[in-house]
Amino acid sequence: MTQPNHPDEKKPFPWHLVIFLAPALLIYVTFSVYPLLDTLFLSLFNTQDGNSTFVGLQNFITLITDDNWSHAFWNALLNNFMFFAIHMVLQNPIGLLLAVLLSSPKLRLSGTYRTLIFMPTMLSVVIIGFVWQLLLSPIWGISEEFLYNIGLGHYFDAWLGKEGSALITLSFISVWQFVGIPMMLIYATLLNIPDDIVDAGTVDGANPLQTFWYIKLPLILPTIAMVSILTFVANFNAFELIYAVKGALAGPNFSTDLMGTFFYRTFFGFQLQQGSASMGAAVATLMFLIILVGVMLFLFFVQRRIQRFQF
Amino acid sequence: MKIVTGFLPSSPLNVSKSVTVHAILMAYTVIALFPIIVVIINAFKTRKAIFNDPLGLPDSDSFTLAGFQEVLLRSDFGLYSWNSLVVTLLAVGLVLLLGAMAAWALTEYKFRGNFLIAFLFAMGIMIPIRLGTVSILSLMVELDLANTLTALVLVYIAQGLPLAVYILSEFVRTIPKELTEAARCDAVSEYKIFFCIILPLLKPAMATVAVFTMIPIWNDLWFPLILAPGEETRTITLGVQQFVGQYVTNWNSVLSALTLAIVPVLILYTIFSRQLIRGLTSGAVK
Amino acid sequence: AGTLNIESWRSDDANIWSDVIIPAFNKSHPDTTVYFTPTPPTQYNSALQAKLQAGTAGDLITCRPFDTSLTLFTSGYLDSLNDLKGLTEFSDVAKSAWVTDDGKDQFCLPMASVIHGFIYNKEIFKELNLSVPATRDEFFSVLKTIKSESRYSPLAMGTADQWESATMGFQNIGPNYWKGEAGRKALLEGKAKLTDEAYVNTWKELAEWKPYLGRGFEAQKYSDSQNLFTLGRAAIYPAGSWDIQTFNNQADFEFGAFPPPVTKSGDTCYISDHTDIGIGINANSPNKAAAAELLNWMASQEFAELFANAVPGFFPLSNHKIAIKDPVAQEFISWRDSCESTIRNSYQILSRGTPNLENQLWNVSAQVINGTMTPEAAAQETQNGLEQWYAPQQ
Amino acid sequence: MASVKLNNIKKRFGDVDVLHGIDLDIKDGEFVVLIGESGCGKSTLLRLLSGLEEITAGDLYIDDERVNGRSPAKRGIAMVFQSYALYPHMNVFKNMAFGLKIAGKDKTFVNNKVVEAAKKLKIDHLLERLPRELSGGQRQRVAIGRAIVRDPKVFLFDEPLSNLDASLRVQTRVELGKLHQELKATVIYVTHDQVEAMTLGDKIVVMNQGRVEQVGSPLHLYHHPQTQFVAGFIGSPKMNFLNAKISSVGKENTQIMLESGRVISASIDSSNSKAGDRVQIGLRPEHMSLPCKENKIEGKVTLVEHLGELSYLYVDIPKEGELVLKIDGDNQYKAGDQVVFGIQPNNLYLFDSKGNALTRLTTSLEAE
Amino acid sequence: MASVKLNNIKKRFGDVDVLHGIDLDIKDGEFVVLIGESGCGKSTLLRLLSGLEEITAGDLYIDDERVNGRSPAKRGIAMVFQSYALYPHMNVFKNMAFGLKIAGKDKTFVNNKVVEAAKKLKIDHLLERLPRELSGGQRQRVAIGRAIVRDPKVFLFDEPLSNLDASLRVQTRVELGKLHQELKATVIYVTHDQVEAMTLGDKIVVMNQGRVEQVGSPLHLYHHPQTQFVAGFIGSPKMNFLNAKISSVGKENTQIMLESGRVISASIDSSNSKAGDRVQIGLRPEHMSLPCKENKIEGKVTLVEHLGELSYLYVDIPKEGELVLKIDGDNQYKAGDQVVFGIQPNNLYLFDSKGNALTRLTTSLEAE
Ligand SMILES: Nc1ncnc2c1ncn2[C@@H]1O[C@H](COP(=O)(O)OP(=O)(O)OP(=O)(O)O)[C@@H](O)[C@H]1O
Ligand SMILES: Nc1ncnc2c1ncn2[C@@H]1O[C@H](COP(=O)(O)OP(=O)(O)OP(=O)(O)O)[C@@H](O)[C@H]1O
Ligand SMILES: [Mg+2]
Ligand SMILES: [Mg+2]
Repeated sequence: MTQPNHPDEKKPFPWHLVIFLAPALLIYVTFSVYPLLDTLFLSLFNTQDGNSTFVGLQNFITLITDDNWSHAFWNALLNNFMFFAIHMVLQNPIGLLLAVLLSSPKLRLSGTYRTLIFMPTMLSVVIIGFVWQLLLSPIWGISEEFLYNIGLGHYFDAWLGKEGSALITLSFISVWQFVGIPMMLIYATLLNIPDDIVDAGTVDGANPLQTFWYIKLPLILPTIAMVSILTFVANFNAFELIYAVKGALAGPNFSTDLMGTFFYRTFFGFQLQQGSASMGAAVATLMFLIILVGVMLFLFFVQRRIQRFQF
Repeated sequence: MKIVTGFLPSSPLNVSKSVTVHAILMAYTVIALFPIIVVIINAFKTRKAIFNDPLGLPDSDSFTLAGFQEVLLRSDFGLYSWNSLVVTLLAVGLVLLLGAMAAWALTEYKFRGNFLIAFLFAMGIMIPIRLGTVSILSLMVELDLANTLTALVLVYIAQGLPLAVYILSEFVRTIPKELTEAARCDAVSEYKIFFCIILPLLKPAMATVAVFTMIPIWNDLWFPLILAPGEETRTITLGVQQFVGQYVTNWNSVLSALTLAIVPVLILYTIFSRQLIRGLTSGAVK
Repeated sequence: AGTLNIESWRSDDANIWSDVIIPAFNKSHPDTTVYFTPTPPTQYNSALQAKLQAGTAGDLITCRPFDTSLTLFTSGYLDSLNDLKGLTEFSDVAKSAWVTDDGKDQFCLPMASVIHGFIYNKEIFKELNLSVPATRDEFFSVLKTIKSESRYSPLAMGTADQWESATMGFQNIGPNYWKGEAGRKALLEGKAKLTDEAYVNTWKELAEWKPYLGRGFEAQKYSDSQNLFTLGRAAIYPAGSWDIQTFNNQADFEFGAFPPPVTKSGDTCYISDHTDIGIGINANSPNKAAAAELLNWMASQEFAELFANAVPGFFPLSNHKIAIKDPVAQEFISWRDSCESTIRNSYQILSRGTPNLENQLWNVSAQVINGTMTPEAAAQETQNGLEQWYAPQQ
Repeated sequence: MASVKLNNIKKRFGDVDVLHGIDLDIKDGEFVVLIGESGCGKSTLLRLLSGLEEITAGDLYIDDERVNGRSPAKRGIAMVFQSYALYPHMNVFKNMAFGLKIAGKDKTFVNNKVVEAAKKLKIDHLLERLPRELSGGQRQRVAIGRAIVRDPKVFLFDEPLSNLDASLRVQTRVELGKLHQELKATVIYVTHDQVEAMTLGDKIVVMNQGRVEQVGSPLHLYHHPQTQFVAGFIGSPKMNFLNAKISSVGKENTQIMLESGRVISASIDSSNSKAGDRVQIGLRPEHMSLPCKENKIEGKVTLVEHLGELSYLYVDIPKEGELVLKIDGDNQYKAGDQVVFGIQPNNLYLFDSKGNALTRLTTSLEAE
Repeated sequence: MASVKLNNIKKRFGDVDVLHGIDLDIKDGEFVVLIGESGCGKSTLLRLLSGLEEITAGDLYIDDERVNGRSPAKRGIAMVFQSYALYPHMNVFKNMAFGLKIAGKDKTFVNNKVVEAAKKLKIDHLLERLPRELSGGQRQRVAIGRAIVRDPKVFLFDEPLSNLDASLRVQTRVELGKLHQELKATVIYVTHDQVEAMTLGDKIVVMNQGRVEQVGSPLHLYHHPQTQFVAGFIGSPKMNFLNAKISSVGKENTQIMLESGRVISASIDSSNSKAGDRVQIGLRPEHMSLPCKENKIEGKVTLVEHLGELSYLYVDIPKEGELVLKIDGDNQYKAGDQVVFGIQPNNLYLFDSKGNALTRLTTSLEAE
């Protein structure tokens, strides 16, 4: 809303505006916007051999066409989509299910469940990565023993070590860690649905399943859409878990390589491989563009169709 | 949320329904907690016992505090925790304050550039600040802030602001504008309006922002490593990570270190969690 | 005088530095305060690079061998040490990992080398009545016997971290195939190819290891392997000599070591005696004089003896005669006399381009052991990689 | 349509008894209004009837069938909520059709039903709109339409007009009255607006703290409130109460002494009381006449509210308190004036110290 | 206290003209009510007066000082919002004291002021409570208290009672009236409840789509509405309108023919019209008498609403439309009855085709 201004008296300079905005803007621009732009800018240069020369889009062309680079790039991108797909298929539905259960009327202990289930989300990847490696380790044998106990022992395998299963396993771990976020957000939306509307559905003869499907679900769709976009952004920025568990080489045979790890290797190098700031910046720029395009597509095709409802 | 029923709902249909709900939630709670509990249990066991009976509780034979001793003697865990606490609290506090101020300015006042600034902040949600590491580091060096906690705090503020501004703006919109108008009629200055009226009303939203900002800051490994790896400025996550690297085979020390690192974050979480759901349900993140 | 910070990836050694080495140095140099500030190995390179670029790195930089450090030097982050008098204590071979290609500039002081071989659990060997294998056939028959007992894993190694496959596997047994330095030089000069029999056979042998590795070795990490061995659950451990120190701390049984077995008894044996750690001076250090003093001290007999015994398994590269007390370490160093030494073949020059040979070796070696790639394919892929950028191989 | 019978219905939430045994007989086609102060349990009772809340004790019969445990869907009831509770994501048509669709009804059948109901409620041009695109009154009608299409045996309304503004409330109230005449449905209607209760109800149930205080036709409650609570609830502005003492008892006439010592007479049977009992006199604002003959009282006007055809006079009676008078609009009183007014003995109400009414003598008109 | 003068005040939001030149003179101590349909610009006008919104054109004087550009703080006004706008995190005391505290007033001064105001409003026992612990009526009083303590020259009220329930609204309205008598403050009061307007206002300003339709005392508006809009707005239930034609003009008496051909006479000056002009007759529900002499009309009762002392009769007049009658409660009409009623010629209103009223003959009482 407008601060009323008064043409008759001299309009004073809006100092309060400056004071409210400047600190945040200053810190944000200095320590985030500027460094990011600086880095993205780097992608137009070649910094190898110590001095930097302007090369235009050459780095991007190399990245996409040169076999050495493009192979790794497409592989990482594909894996990243896979990673995202698994989150969409698992994390959000599980979050939804938990949120729905948590919001059941008159549920006792719901606060306790909520807090406990949110716990993994609070922990650092260092801890998460280490713990799950232990649990899934064939040497320690916790998972194996557990599976034997429920009669599925022979299905056990060194999941984290197999090309076919490593990425999926890591995705599961990530889902396990972050399921609390969709859960919380959806739960909050569910709490906001007025009881009356649900009661009206009940009186209209809808059973709980129908109530969920026809009434609650459409009303939490906007939240689910928001959660999806957050998941997308987070997944395409993902790095820590892979790095903590599989290292920067994202083995076996790059089967767990994501854009994040690919960027890391390129930018900082790895073991005997030298890092290249300019190529790294090019990867970063591409990551940024992918996320931007993804978000835009989403806003354009999905968000527009979803209406928010006032109760 | 009203809890109104007696211990058992009276109709059999309801009983079976609520048993199912509890069963599923309980099962998932176990899944969520099991790994954490395994870590904690084993932190109190000898190395042999960890291997031979990973799920067993420590008994008189296997119980040991050696891991904790090692951790507390071999590394300055107190200092690390303190550093983490200082950095996290300062950064979260400033993110909240500056974020709220910016969110207020962006939603309450119309001025040229309003949209542009809001958009600039929104972009920050999408791009990981880590991409700018090298520039950030050079900047910190120029400002003579390398290896200081200040550097970390500044970067974390920059990292946390976009989401904070976004969430808080949404929330500021839900504050009835009559409140500010009433205050303006009362001759209250714009600053006082913000600090005496808006800020107290933003509390639940701030709890939400605090939790979402705190998690990545507390757990961050990257910037402490790059910006402040010195012994004096080491944070707890970095400390643990180095400890894990250093004692990678000494599992009961590692597990003890992990256990020690879990504790503070849980304390912080419990401080905020009560307000969290209030913040979420009062419309900030919808 | 002043304060010195040492950058290192050897977080394992943090206690030794603070408890033993620094106090010893301070005896002769009481007014220099030294901090040993390690970064975990996996993050060392990137963190160091970032810090160097920003000018916040420590005064002394622990040097990876060859190109990694060479780049630091050519980028101007490391000082030339040509004038350092301590350097005279080292042979040219020892210094070779840290000189420019033209041999003009020395930029790091050699600190230690590591030797590859196998460490075995003496109690298990005794229990199963096994003797130490000298030839490949003996090696595999020992493995077979252990496996048939089935109580123990014959070999403690995993492929999850990948580097073990390359370092403890390929570089460990390989020199016997490609005849040490001769093979390595031939590769450098373009006279040999990675598709040659020697290399393919190395991978073939690695592929044969698979049945003798523990269940789920694909997800087994380095620390898992160490634990398996020290807990007495595995009989043989493809080792780097640096493991001795860990094992001394954690194993409550006697263990011994043997070099990589040869084809038939009497063959010359080759070992990987890899120049692994050097130390240089940060070109931007405000305290170069003190740094140089520390380096000179590190070239001394005193340091060599301290270091070798404090960190058994890291063998000083200086010319001083020193007594190593640890029996297993003694065993390792004794191979220097009985066998021909060489260094890892991917380290010098060959990992300069894209794709990077070392990284490729990690990847393909792990895959060969996992059984997801044939030895021939591994050879072909690495050779192709090399041919893409390395002129002598084109 | 159906009859509804409540037999000692009780409800407790946790430790709190909210309804303490409600007995009620509702005839087929009757329009019953539940009225009472906020929190007295009106909504709770409605929710018990609908099956949304479980009955703690007692029996509920719809059409002579005990339906205690039955699910809402199977009770043949429809409910209109105070907030309307329209599904915000469905348009008007879908909102109205939802119940039928869930019941698996045939498409053309649903269509006909909805269109028919919409026509009846004059919302057939709004069928495509979403609830948020409707005005309050329109939403209200959609909510009723949603109830109608299901041909329920009993309609339950929970303060359906309280979210409308004054003029719309009047208009919708009239429409509701007509709709009831047309549908001849059994309706149970909760409100705390006494005008709604008076105008709509065939029968009014006055509730007080989880109990039924009195049941009766609107006029019966107006003329013969059993308790002071009911008397105060029915009529607007509220009945005036003054403290008094019985000075002489009688079967046809009672003399009452006010605090100031004034004595007035009332056509009330006080044969069960005795002289000296503390009582409260009830005076309806509309019953006090200014040119007066009997029971004269004088006081000073403190405020006059002119509403056009009538005015409210706020009169301060020394030593008694303040009374409200509702008088003809053609007057020129203003604050400060001294007035004398009176009240006919048969227009007086009397309540004993427990709040129970003393029997008034019945005039022929009020007999029914 | 202060006078307020509006001189051709205009407001436009972007492209939309919301106020089209408002002229208004408000005397010191006057209670002025702004009334009009939703969206007609009442709140906007209030916000212009308070300084929360900028005046597009025209002059605003408070106490003969032009204050157009002045900030809200410096105008000496206090505003009470429809939603009360209490600071939810401050208790009642702090809410009331906030403005004074900010102004740097001395602590005991603030204390006295607040306690005094709280006593006046009977909320002195609530000073420690938070707004959410208060009932609607109490909140309302706190909001007023917050305004009072600042001793403003002008009070601005924006529908302060619309969030209260019916009985509380009546009660608070009375209190507001008394408060005004006591404070003798200048009050500008927005509402769309005509009862509030009639009872509270010294002067009522009827607004219609951004224009002032008529200004006058409540009774003047009731008896002499200048337009059909005003006539329909003042009075409850609403005035009935019927289509008609003038059949013979006259200075004292006009004959009007209804659609059905009935002719009725009205004490209205139609000398400016001519026979055959289309007009609308206005009949107030309270003016139609059942035992009648003149202007007889007959119809069928469709609905009766009994409110105790009075009843509303909804009567369908063949070929004319439906009328509402407000009659005495002592009646036994029911739906379906045939009734004949009449209306006195001097109770009729007449509006020409543009909605302007034809002059009614004034009775002595309505003179003022
Ligand atoms: N789910 C519940 N749990 C506990 N107490 C409840 C519950 N629902 C209602 N109550 C209590 O029961 C009493 C009656 O509530 P109810 O909603 O029936 O009142 P009401 O007459 O409808 O009031 P209103 O006119 O304000 O709507 C109140 O004291 C209320 O606090
Ligand atoms: N800030 C604004 N921008 C654009 N139009 C506005 C704004 N504020 C009000 N209007 C428009 O001005 C007109 C008058 O609004 P206002 O709020 O004054 O009506 P009101 O008479 O107070 O109505 P109500 O009785 O519903 O409160 C409306 O058509 C409204 O849409
Ligand atoms: Mg209710
Ligand atoms: Mg308004």
